Amino acid sequence: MDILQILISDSFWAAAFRIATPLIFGVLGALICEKAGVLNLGIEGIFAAGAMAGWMAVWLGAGLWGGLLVAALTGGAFGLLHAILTVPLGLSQHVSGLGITMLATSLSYFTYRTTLPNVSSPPRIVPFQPLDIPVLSDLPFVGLVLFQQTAMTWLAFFMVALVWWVLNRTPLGMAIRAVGDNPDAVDAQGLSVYGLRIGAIVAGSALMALGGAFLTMSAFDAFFFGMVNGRGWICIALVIFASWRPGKALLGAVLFGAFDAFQVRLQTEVGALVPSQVFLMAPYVMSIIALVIVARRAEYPRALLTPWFKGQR
Amino acid sequence: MEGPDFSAPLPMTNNLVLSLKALSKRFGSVVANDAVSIDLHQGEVLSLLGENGAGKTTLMNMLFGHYMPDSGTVDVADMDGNMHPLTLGHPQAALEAGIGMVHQHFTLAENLSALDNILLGSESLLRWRQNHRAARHKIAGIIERTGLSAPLDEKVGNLSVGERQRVEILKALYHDARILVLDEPTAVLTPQEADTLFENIGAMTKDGLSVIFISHKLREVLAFSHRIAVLRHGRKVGEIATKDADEKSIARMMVGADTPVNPREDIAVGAPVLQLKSITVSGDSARNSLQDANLTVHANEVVGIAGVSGNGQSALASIVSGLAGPDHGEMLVDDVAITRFDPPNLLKSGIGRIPEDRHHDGVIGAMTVAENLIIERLNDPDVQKNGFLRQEIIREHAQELCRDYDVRGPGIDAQARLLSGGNIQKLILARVFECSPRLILANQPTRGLDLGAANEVARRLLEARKRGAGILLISEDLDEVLALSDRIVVIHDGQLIAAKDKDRASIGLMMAGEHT
Amino acid sequence: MIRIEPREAPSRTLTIGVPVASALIALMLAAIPLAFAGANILEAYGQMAKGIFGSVFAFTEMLTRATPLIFTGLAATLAFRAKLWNIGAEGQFYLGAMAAVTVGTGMIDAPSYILIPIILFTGAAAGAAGMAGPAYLKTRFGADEVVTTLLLNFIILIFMQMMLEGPLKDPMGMGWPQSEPIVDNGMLPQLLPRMRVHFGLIIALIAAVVAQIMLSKSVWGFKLRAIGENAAAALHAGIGVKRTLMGAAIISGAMAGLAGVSEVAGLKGYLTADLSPGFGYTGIVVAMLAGLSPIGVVLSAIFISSVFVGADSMSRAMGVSSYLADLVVAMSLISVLVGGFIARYRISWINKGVA
Amino acid sequence: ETLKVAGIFTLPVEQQWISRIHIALNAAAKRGDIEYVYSENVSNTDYERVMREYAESGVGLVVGEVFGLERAARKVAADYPETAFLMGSSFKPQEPNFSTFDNFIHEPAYLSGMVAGAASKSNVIGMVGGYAIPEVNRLMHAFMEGARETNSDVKFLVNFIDSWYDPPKAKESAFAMMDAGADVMYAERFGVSDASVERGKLAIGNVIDTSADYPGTILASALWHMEPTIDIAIAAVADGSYKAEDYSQYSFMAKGGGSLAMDASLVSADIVAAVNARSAEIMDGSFTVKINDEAPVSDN
Ligand SMILES: Nc1ncnc2c1ncn2[C@@H]1O[C@H](COP(=O)(O)OP(=O)(O)OP(=O)(O)O)[C@@H](O)[C@H]1O
Ligand SMILES: Nc1ncnc2c1ncn2[C@@H]1O[C@H](COP(=O)(O)OP(=O)(O)OP(=O)(O)O)[C@@H](O)[C@H]1O
Ligand SMILES: [Mg+2]
Ligand SMILES: [Mg+2]
Repeated sequence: MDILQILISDSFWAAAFRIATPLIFGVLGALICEKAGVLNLGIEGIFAAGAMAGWMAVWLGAGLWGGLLVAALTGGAFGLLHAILTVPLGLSQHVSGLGITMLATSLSYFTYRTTLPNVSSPPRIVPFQPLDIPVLSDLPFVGLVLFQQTAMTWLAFFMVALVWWVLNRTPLGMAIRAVGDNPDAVDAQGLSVYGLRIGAIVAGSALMALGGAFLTMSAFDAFFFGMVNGRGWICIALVIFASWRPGKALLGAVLFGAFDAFQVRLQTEVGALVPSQVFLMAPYVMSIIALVIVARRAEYPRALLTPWFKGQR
Repeated sequence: MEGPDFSAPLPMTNNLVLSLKALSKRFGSVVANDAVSIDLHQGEVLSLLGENGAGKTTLMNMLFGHYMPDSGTVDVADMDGNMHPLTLGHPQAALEAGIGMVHQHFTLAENLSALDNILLGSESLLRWRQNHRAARHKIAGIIERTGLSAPLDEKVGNLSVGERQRVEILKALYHDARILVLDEPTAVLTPQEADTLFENIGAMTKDGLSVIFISHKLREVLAFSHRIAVLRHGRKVGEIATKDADEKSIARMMVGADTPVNPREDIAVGAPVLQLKSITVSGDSARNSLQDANLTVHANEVVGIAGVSGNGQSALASIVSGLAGPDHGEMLVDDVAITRFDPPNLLKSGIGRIPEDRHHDGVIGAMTVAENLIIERLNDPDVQKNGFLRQEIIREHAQELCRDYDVRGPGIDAQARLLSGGNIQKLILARVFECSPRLILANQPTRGLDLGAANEVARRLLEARKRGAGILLISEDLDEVLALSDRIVVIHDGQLIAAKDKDRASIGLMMAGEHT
Repeated sequence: MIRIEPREAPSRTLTIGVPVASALIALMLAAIPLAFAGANILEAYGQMAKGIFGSVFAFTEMLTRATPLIFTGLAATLAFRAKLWNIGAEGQFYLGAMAAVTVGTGMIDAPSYILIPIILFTGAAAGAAGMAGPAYLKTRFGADEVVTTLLLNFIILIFMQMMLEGPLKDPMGMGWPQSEPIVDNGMLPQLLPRMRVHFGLIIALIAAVVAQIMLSKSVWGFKLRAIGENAAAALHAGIGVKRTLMGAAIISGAMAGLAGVSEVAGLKGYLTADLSPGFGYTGIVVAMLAGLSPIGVVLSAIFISSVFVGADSMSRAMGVSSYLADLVVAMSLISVLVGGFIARYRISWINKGVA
Repeated sequence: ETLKVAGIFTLPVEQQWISRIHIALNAAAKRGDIEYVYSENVSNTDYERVMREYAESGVGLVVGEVFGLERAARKVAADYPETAFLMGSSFKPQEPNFSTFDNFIHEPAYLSGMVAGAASKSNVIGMVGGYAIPEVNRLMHAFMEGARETNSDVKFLVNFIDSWYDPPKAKESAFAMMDAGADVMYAERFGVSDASVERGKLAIGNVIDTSADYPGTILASALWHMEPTIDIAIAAVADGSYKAEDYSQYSFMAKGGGSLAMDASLVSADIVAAVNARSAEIMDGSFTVKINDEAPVSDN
């Protein structure tokens, strides 16, 4: 297979979308938080918590959708903690975020280990299966690329559309964007800055947790330590790459997925000639290059990282 | 449009619509408001006066729910004219009671369109889509009634300050305000714009709107209000019907003493200190462009640049302060052509700058007053030795400057952000004048300052002129330009046109782009 | 409605009492997972104290673990003061370590007093280069440094693995991807016999003091703070913003690089791909806990290290999962953060409605 | 008093290599031979401290891996001559108390390769590894040798995912190889067998036996049994005869440290016979599987 053949093969693009799915959830979650003016570096830990909680809920009998709900609630809970620390208390968003990552990760691991002390390989669940929609999934190319993905990939697509709609077409979205630009504007119109920000962080964190849950409930069927493996951090990078737009977030995630899928294929093709690490690096290098190209046009939420206190100037 | 007659007293039979009762507020040790009571009647325009820091904004912020009063109550009339106590501390409650507020500092989200800013908070957050059509219809009605228009679909970030000001007002009116609070609404408007605004507002008062407006410009206070209330050091020190007031009496009420008038001596101008020759800057918009601009400023001369903001002033200021270079043309300081446009180089060639946005470009709020005073001369051996700051000398120097320039505040070791706007401006003046610059670029030097502070700035500028400096004064306040300048140049659409004489009306027309 | 106001002058009891109280609260929080795991809580606390102060060994171990955190904490402090968000200390750490093993494993034959400075310098330079890149991309193209430094962490880590399987690989390492050991002349001296604490700690302390003095007393520090607080005003006042930013980036990267040098030349002796258990990221926490004060970084590094070492040791003594250590660190971090807030601000509840 | 044994592992105990030690120690504890405690996910920086803490607390035998800190670990062992250390290591034992072991299951890996080579119809076998370290490399090479014995045309695709624990990523790597024609997968990491199940391909297990989780997919697995090593060490410590020794041999098939698990229902009878014959030769020492620690690369 030469490079071109790889790029036009349906299995390659199917892989790209699969790899992209958790990133889509994560980048949307991070985007919502940042649109409201709060950086959420808790994402890496929230991924782990979502992966652990969702999987464990299914294993305990909650069912797949029940598991997703549990994952989202878990993510939302950590989001709430981050929100309380950074919004009314106005503490450093960097530290709080990294603290949440530490807390969520270690709590998930500790809980897992304490609940299942004597397993040498974790119990497995029956994960989401590829949808196999009649007719559509038999279509050439798109059949495999899109219609044989699991329900979670479609949920991710739906979330992109939903988040786009909410942010651009609804009063709530306007309020969220405004609170990330100038909280005084929101306050002066009688809306609650705290309420909007806390709500956005909780919702965003719940989405992030779904990204984690994808790893244990769709991409794989069990929880492992360290399996998040930096995916959360990638999302933080992708948000900026996406200039805080949901559509571009989808694009960025799929692009990253494509880089990764391509990297694996190239490694097996020409792995003998080039050290494997060169391929592993590729997606990150490409992301930086892409960022440098789009950087000038990025439009920051102006109030990002700036806490706001009522009655203070 | 026919305005209301401010010379006639408002019939006292008009209903009371708002009553502030003994509102008090402290911030730490500062008593911002001390038992202030004010009444407002239907259709009345009340203007609230006071020096910087007198407590005007604080009072209005309590009315609107931004601040929670320490004590006191507010009663507001409902649609039927019955007075009810207002729930304090909640902007939402104030909005529902029909109070609209235009804040001293814009409260607009720059990433949203003007329309979305206006709509913000007016629709239920649970709606699945905005109702733009109904909103446009309603806004069109307001625009028709008031003559205030703004580009609704443009992002606020792309609007000029004047346009933003109008969006702010539309926003308040959109919420069906029956009581409108305007905190220094004209600080960034041209005289014509200000006049139009007040005429429009006057027209609305005939429909029952009641207005409180805060301003430092006595001219408009006298022309466009029924009643004047004055605050000093947080206390209400007087109330007077506008028809009984004049500039002098109000000033005395505000300051507690007569304010001196700045003497402006005639001096022969010296050699040119600044020459712009065919300078062209092609910015991303007219606001940031200059076309073939020629200008000379001599020693002992004040050249005033009059114009509506957004006509190229910022491009001009950027060039002269070295933040950007021109695309074409030449700039000479003392007959030496400038080749490198960067702030340190222009500082070295003797240009002192008073920036337009003093909080953003003028001071570093989180650093101390003393530190802000030396920020432009870090390489000076007086200030540093072997790369280390000479703290003792710096502090002494700061003490001295603060005394000389009357910079008042919590002291030289306090953060500069704690100073009031007027004192920040004095800090910048001290820093600039201390280096005895050949040329002073004074960009909107008195914007938002009270009478006393503005007088002080003017006095210092005239003093520098007398000493031999050339002064390039950029201001939207035509009265200020007229009062201080030896020559006036009008800026419009990136072009500089010399005014023939100091005639208010004809310059006003030139500012609007009509050549005579 | 909740009202938050800065305290005018925080009282002495508050400034001392609150950190102590928040540390105690953190310990109380730790009781929850301990109880969940079925351990005797009082005994656990005793074991934790023993793990930090129980012996000279325990105490020096705590200092050993604090050493790289002081460096990475300083790296974050110096960059963050200029509002340059360097999240890449982890990568710069490894660049420093790689440089150290490149020059320190026999390439140069020199006595200690020459070789050690060379190793320190190259390590610092490599770390500096690792941050200069993102700073350049930021000043030249406006590329956000949070992203570039974050992504560079991955790139550098992978690059290092490539080096460890290539040019840097120890031929005597039995195929394991690790570098050759640093020659004896290149190793930082131990401070106490039989203890791991090494000269890197002294360098870290000196670096903290120097950083403190430079920040508060030098023109360079002045410029750094100025651009961090208000870059527009600094630019207007004639401060070379880009230059200062590059300077901050270089010093910050150098500090992170020194962390790597100190770990490899002070402690481990050779480089493996798992030299750092996240020192770069923890450095950010250390710096922010210290309120971006260099001297404060020393204290907060010691705090974080104590909690970790103590809780880790306790988890073993109590037979509880060792993931407890990270959990207790995270909980302490959050309570200290909140505690610091309470010391600085007055929080009061005011009832709704008419006052 | 029962012997106290401590395990110190740099990764979680689910990791395949570590799980074999953990299981053997747990089994000994269950029998009542020892009292077993462990610390997992100990970073290299902390490892030395943990070793000392256990040694100080009176543990009789410390088991773990010191690949990342050979020198430091040996220093600790020298400081505590009363404590026995049994460590996964690439180097020689050190007198008087530091013994070494490693997963020398290249023999069953070779046998599993024979099964794989015969099973591949496309003549392409995919191998997904974590990191290219000797412990992984030697098994891959042995496996490849075995495959070439039964199928001289076979080609190998090799991929390292740079993580011990990222099953989704391992799965993607496996899918990529299947796209490139692989029909038998060498499942060094979790996730690879799952990919085989989803695509209806075959897989060869490694170190642990997961065939029950993937019925019909795992043809054979090269298994590592740490029980001989652990039990011998425990006995030696208990009777005071413990000394520095190379325990590697106890991972060999002949000592019961390695074995092949084969699903006879999926492998043709003649291959089963060939494998059994080879197995017997290995056991009696007439056939030696070469040890090659170099990083394997894809054939092209
Ligand atoms: N949020 C606040 N925190 C602390 N002090 C405040 C705050 N708001 C106002 N103050 C204090 O209240 C006093 C009154 O300020 P205010 O803004 O009401 O003055 P003002 O009359 O509006 O002045 P200006 O004419 O310049 O707008 C100030 O001197 C200041 O000390
Ligand atoms: N955040 C704050 N915290 C404490 N005191 C403040 C704060 N902001 C302002 N002040 C106080 O407010 C006083 C006046 O501030 P204020 O902003 O009202 O001045 P101003 O003249 O109205 O400026 P401007 O015209 O630019 O609004 C200062 O002397 C300072 O003590
Ligand atoms: Mg004010
Ligand atoms: Mg005011």
